[in-house]
Amino acid sequence: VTELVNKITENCFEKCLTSPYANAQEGCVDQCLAKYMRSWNVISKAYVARIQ
Amino acid sequence: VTELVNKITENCFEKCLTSPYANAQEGCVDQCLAKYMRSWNVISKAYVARIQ
Amino acid sequence: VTELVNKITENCFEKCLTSPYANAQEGCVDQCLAKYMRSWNVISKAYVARIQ
Amino acid sequence: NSKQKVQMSVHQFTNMCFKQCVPAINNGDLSTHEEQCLNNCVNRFLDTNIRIVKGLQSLQ
Amino acid sequence: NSKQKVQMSVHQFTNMCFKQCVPAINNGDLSTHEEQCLNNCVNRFLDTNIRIVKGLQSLQ
Amino acid sequence: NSKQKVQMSVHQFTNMCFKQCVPAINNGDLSTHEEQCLNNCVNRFLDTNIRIVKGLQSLQ
Repeated sequence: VTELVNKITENCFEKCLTSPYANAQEGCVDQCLAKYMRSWNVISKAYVARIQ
Repeated sequence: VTELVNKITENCFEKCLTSPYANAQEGCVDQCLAKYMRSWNVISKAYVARIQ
Repeated sequence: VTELVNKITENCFEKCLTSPYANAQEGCVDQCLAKYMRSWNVISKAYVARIQ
Repeated sequence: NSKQKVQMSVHQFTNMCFKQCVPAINNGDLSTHEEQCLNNCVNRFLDTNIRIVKGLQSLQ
Repeated sequence: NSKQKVQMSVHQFTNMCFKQCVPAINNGDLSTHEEQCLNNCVNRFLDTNIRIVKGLQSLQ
Repeated sequence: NSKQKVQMSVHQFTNMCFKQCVPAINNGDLSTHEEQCLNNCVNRFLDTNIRIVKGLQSLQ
């Protein structure tokens, strides 16, 4: 689960925050987390269907 | 050789395919593979010449 | 220290040199190294202050 | 083991395809277009991987 | 050990924040703006990390 | 061993220089310009590496 936390943090930091990083953008981070988890499920299903 | 396969796949996926990924672009992938192997040889020669 | 050398080399190569890489840009590389070391110190202080 | 390998691949593909298929965060849902793109992305990546492996084999 | 973990994190953050906060090399010093950006960058990254961890916990 | 280290470096340099020196795929050959760029890329990267190492040594 550490791997998942790291990848979500990096992706959502990159999508939600930009230089000079003055504000935390918590709403965007929450939505990004929800989108990432949904994406993880879509990819997981597609990959498992493919390799079976 | 796994390392090589992974790096070629990532590079050629990035060069040949773009979002929303509707088509496979097999011709581009084949040319990209050929270009990558040639590049590997050029880099290998240049690096070996340099460190000798 | 290998990790540090690698990351500085990658970052300063990326900031100072561009395709087709005709010239070495030694002045830029020296300034980039100085900037990177200063950045490392700023980040280090900020991170240590944060986790204490 | 094999279950862990599958998980690592899913992490790698999600990381890569999320960057490309979800350009902006405006809500927590996936649009139909984004979901289709994610599906295509993983399938096209696997197609590319297979084609590279076959191509390398034919060179030997 | 723990000191090594901190060093690896500092390496990772410097690598990431330097790319974003130091767009051009025109001298060896950091401007006030660049230094502020580096400070914000590491703090906002840690904020994001905490928020993701909490969000994942609340999903379980 | 040492042969494996050289191979890993060649993998790393090819990955990096291919991205920068081969912008578009229009056929399977390398143009003279692309080949020159690949040669320059690995040599300039090694120059940069040496300069960084020397610079860090002089700081100590």
